[in-house]
Amino acid sequence: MIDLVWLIPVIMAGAALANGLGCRKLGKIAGYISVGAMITTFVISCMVFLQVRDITKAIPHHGGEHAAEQEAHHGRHGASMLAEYETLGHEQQEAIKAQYLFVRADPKAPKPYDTTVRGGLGGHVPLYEWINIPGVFRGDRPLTIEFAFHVDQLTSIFLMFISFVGSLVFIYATGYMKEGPHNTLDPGYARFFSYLALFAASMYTLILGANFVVMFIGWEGVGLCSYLLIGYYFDRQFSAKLSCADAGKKAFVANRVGDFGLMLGMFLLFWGLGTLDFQTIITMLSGDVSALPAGFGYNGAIITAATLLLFLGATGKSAQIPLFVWLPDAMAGPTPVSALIHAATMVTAGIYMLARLNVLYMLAPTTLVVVAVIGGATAFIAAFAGLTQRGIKKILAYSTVSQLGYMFLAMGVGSFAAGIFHVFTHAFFKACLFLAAGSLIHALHHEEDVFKMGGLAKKMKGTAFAYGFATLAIAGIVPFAGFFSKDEILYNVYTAAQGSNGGFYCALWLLGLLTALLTAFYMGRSFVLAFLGKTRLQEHPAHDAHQAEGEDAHDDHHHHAVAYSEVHESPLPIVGPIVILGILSLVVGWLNIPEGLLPLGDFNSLFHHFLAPVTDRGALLVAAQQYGYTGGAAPAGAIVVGEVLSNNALATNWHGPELILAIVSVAIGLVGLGFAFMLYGSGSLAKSECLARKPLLRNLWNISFSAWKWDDVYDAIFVRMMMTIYAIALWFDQNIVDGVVNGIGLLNRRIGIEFRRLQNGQVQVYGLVMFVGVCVVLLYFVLSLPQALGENRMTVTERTREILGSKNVSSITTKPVALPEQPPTTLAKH
Amino acid sequence: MTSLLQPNLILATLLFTIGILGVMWKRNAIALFMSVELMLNAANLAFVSFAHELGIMSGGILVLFVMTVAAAEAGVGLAIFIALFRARRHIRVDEHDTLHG
Amino acid sequence: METAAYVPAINLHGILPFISLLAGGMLCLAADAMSGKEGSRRILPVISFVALAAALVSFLLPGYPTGSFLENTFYSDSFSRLGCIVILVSAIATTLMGPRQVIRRNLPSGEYYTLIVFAALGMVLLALANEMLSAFVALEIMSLSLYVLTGIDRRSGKSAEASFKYFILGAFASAFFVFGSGFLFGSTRTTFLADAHNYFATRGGNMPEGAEMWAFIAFGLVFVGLCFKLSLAPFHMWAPDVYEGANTPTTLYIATGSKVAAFAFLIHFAHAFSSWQIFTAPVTFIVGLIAVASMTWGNIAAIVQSNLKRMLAYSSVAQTGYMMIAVMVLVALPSLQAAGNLNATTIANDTTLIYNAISLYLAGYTIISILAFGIAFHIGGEGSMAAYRGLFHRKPFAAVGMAIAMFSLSGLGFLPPTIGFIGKFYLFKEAVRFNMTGIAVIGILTSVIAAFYYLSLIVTMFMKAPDEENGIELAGRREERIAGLGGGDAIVRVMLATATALIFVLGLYPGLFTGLAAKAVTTKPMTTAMVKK
Amino acid sequence: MVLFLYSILFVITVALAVGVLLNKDTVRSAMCLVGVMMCLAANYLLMQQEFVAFIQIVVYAGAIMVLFLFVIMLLNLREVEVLPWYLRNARFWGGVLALLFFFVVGFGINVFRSSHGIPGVVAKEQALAESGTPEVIILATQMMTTYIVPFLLTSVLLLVAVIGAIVMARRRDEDGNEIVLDPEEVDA
Repeated sequence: MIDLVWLIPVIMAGAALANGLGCRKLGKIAGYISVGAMITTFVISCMVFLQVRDITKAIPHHGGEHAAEQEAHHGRHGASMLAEYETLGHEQQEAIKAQYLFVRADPKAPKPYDTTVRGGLGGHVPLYEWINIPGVFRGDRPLTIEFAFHVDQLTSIFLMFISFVGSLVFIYATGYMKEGPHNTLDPGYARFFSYLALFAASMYTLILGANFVVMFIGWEGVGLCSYLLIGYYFDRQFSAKLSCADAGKKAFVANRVGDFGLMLGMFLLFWGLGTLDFQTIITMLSGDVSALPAGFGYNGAIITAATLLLFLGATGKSAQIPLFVWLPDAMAGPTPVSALIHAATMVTAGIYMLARLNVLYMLAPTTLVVVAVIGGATAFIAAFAGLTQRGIKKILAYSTVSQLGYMFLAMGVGSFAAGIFHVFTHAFFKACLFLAAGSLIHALHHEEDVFKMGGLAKKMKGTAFAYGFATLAIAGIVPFAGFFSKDEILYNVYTAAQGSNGGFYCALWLLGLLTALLTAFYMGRSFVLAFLGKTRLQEHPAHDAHQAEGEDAHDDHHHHAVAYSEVHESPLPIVGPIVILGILSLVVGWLNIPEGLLPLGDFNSLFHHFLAPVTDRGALLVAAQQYGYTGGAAPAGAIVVGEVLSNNALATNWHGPELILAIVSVAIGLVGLGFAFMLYGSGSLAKSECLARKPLLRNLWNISFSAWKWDDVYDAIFVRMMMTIYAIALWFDQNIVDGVVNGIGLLNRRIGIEFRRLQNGQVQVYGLVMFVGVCVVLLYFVLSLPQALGENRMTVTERTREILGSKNVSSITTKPVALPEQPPTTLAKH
Repeated sequence: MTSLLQPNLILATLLFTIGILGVMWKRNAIALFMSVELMLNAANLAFVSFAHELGIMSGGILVLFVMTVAAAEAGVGLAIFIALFRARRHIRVDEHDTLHG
Repeated sequence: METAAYVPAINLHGILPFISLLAGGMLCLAADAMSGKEGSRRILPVISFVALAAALVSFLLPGYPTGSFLENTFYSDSFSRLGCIVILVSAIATTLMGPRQVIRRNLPSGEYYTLIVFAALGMVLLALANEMLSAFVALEIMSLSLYVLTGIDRRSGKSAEASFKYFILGAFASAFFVFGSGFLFGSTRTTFLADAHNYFATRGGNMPEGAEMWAFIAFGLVFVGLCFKLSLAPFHMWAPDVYEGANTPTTLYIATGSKVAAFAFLIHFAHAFSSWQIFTAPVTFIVGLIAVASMTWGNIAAIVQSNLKRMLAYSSVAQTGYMMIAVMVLVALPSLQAAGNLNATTIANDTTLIYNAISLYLAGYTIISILAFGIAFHIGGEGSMAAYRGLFHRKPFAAVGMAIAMFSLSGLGFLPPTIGFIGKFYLFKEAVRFNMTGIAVIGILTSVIAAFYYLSLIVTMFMKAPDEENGIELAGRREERIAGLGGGDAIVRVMLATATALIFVLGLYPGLFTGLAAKAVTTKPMTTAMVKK
Repeated sequence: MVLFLYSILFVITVALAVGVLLNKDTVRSAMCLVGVMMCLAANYLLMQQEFVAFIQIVVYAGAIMVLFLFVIMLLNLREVEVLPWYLRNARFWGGVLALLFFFVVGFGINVFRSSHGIPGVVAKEQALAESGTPEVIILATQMMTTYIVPFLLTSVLLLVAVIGAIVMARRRDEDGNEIVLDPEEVDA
């Protein structure tokens, strides 16, 4: 099945094409096509996943029973373990080194987890050689770019949840994209599903790509589709300032900035290593260090620069500081789009890339610090902004940014698997939240303000139930998915704080805890405001509303208040996916229960064990290098060494703090939720308004509501500052550059206008110009002939003289030259 | 016998040049097209004289083809002139400059 | 003679496309005569489509002959065969747009489709021709059909004027072609290019004096005639006017089919001379000069255009200029080989690579043109820019398609990669590979200039508000509505979507096309054994 | 003798060609062109190409030129050409370039000094010629063998020409209505 993985993007692209072709004619079928395609890809993804799982299981563990056992019992690797290792006594360290030497001395050392090395798993799916340039760039090194996909554990996990969540979202969209009292299809129904399918195809390409270029195709495709989808209602106004089309543009531009960084990073890597293939890069970096170009070692300058640039790309796609501004405005798209973008796709791209390149990032500790800081700061800032928002989708948008911050925080401390696990759980509960919000909005006819809702739990039981589950999950309450993933991130940050730079990581940890509190609060707030307490909707429909409905039936995006008694649960295609996702936001966390909380034997840390071959490579490599490994014959040997080191380091792992930390974070979550319930539980807004009147809180409220005035800051930076720079540049331009650069542009136009004048419509002028060309061609040919003939032939003047001098020419004969045998042209064959 | 190749080629070139001049100078589309015919005739002449010089008796074959093509071109071309004349009431080539720029 | 009857060696498969096209054209005429106006409007597109498709299929069938066939008159190599395929694709695109065009302007459908099919016949013949007289006749079949197709809209004075200009200049250019053929005959004693090739190969270093000069003049004159068909600067002056005046399907046809045909023949023609060593340097220079002239002139003049079809005309001038880069490399190969820069064993391989680059570029150019002209046709408006203001807000798919076409034409369609980008990339790559960095740099610089007008169209479509008065009710839409033309619409849409998909598919997987070229036996390498001077 | 005849012919041909160029009256131009064609026919006769000469007169001078004259008369185009000022510049440069062209090509036309040697095919033909086979038979043989393909193609060409001429010259469309310009284009 792995070899057929290319089917996945192709199927989606086919669906996109079919829908694009059929356009309006298809009607409902458009939705079915896309949903069908998506479910098909889900099935394929499942099969791929199962196969990958079987292969992972079948790989023999190295280092005997002991190591395998240990391996099974811990879930955490990386910098945190390295930190733990530092604390070991001298004797223990020596013992580990001895073991390391032993492993290294054994030439037949098994190659565990060689699955990620090209060919090991058969996970490399080359389709064809795409670009092959023999020895033009970088001396004689050929540039070869394969169009290839790559399947490993990381990919298969991503495939699974993207296709699953995606399928549910697609199903949901078939219900959601109907409007008005008669459930008429949205006029752009087919177009919408075409975009959606294309979006999924791009996302699949992104995660399947075996090298930067293929990944970048998907990366750009996702950007393009997000532009199209966010700007889907291009004729509507999104907010006072922005139209939906503008929101699309904003997303596009912010992403372009990031892409610029990504491209520079790519070029830098290519310049240094001469390849863009992920596995080759990773193999090279984990190979002989001395063979690498300068700047590619541990904490090398180039690798740091490249990873930073790549991270800039990730901040664009995954909405981190400084490029997160587009995400809240991405709400302008239809709700299924928001769910898709925020939960399973697009924003996870940055996380994915970091995890994919964890070897690079582990080799660049400086970058990791930046990643951690950006992640932590984004998590906090976005959570703070989420506190006071009124639009339900806005709240969710900021919560996404915040959760993404968590993920980057996890990666910043070197626990990539934890980051991925949070992506995974987040995909479920965030999709659930968005879809439930969409259900609300749908039921309330485009009312998004939570202050105008309330008491809806009675009317919309399914939605409320799912939203509640997801809220508990995101708040980190104990058996729910979010608890396991978030707690693990915090735990990893905490362990990082035990090593060097403890204070710094400790601060990050505290920030994380604070964010958790805020998260619980604002999510609780949104739930309470929307579903509990007394309703703030009108109790009964007003008369004019009835009339309006009759008259404005076609005007589907027109807001008109819905009375409480009119609200009813959304239809099955909408509620079904929500409820499924709600239940899943309870259970998916159980895939990765740490032993420290609940010893379950083999069932502990399933997720991590599965991912470890990919995500822990970097950590293992660094660990190995730290203790003298400088590369050797088998790159996999390095991994073995690191593995052994880490396992030994973990032998002393103490699970004490894990439990305590878990209790702390659950407590924090409960406090946040409780506070929200206290403040808003009654259904009236009086308490909160009362609080908001206090000066300090008022100011904070302002900061939060305006999202730290981030847009204004951008205005200041990019508009005002740029205006100043522009003024200077303008002066420079007008006075100095004008003559040169602008002049060329003007010259082009000027010449263009001259050409236009020449093209005056008179056929004879055309003939004349043509004839000029004829004369030039012939003149050149005639003049170049003597030169071409060489010196031993007559010169031009001689020739001329001879022409003029000769009269009776045909009498001069030269020796006839034997003619070649040529394919007879005529009747000679008879 | 004296070879007529060189003078004939000169003559052909001269006729060809005159044809080109006609294309560039004539205002009446039909007269202009007659100049093109002159050019084709010049090509014929060159071909025949080459063939004669080379002793290839069938050199006239090109003439037949060029003639056919010329006839076909004349048919279509004159029809186009008629169509243009019907549309614009004249066929002065330099005054048809609606399409320009 | 020994035998009573002369039996030419006929390869039936080789002439199958000709037969199919000829039969198609005749059937069109017959069907038109037998059915009424409405009937022929329905039947003829089908007949011509079937004929063209049959011809296309017979080219694609595995057994299509390679090498000389039909009395050495034609030479089929992978490049010319791919050229034929491209030509037929463009002819099919033209046919598919036919029904709407016929209704829009109330054209005589019988002649319209017949001429499309016959023009395709002429193009295919020209692309395969390896003999000057056949080439000339084929060129004229193609040209006459296109002159008439250009002027077939008798209700439009512009159409008549365009036809008139095309005809005058075309006849002028073919006179050069004939004169050149005469000189080729004079210097090599044959009108068969294979024989000429042999002649140059064996006697190239020891030609009778005078014959050398005639050969030079012959090449110059024929080359000029072909440059006209290829609309290379400065022989392109007709192109903008004709593109503007002709109906859009015909414009597409002229811009793609006739160019590809002339290009394929140019390759055959240049190949005849390629065995003549002293010839390569001047030709390389002239071809390079014309390439540079076309790239700069085309792109710069396109900037100031206010009519889309004119803009595309200039852009196509520039695009052909880019193609000439590859021709330049191709003709320079033997001299590079002679200078010891290349080794003889790799030269066939190198030639194949260059042919691949050209065929990819040609195919890409054709597909993109089909998309661009097809959308211009689809939305109506005949090229006026007013129709494109804020197009995204009225017809998002059309606008996105046009944007893709523009991105692709500009070669900016970097990621996701489009055929336009890959095509240019391969061309420049070949130029750089053979140390012709200068012309590649000029190519890239002019592409940058070109990006300006391509992008400004995109800005017009996406950023500007629609011009309600001029933009909405476009030319010809009313007639179509009256005729209740739904079916034609869908077909055109399918065609456009296919073109869009192909732009990306071939961009992602150029091997799909070049692989076809590689499979199709060997392309003639542009060299043979040299005769020492 | 031949050379003398030829010289006269040369002068007359050029004079008539110049007449085609300079005559302001289109009909006179056409008559001059007919004269040029006659002269060329005479030239062919000097080269023993009797059949070609005959065809030249019958088809070219006879048929094609009559077509020209017919159209001139049909459209009543016997107007005197007066060159507008804006064409003069182009005319001047056209003249200069034509001169250049003539010298370039004229220079290129060198003496033909070597006997080429006749390739097998042609040798056979020459043998035919020497055996007294009439030129027309040689032509016909070639037409039916070597050049059979272009010969067949001319039929298609003529068919295309007929179709084209009918389309472009007809007065009424398929419905029998007079073809008139679109209203918005009448002014143009």
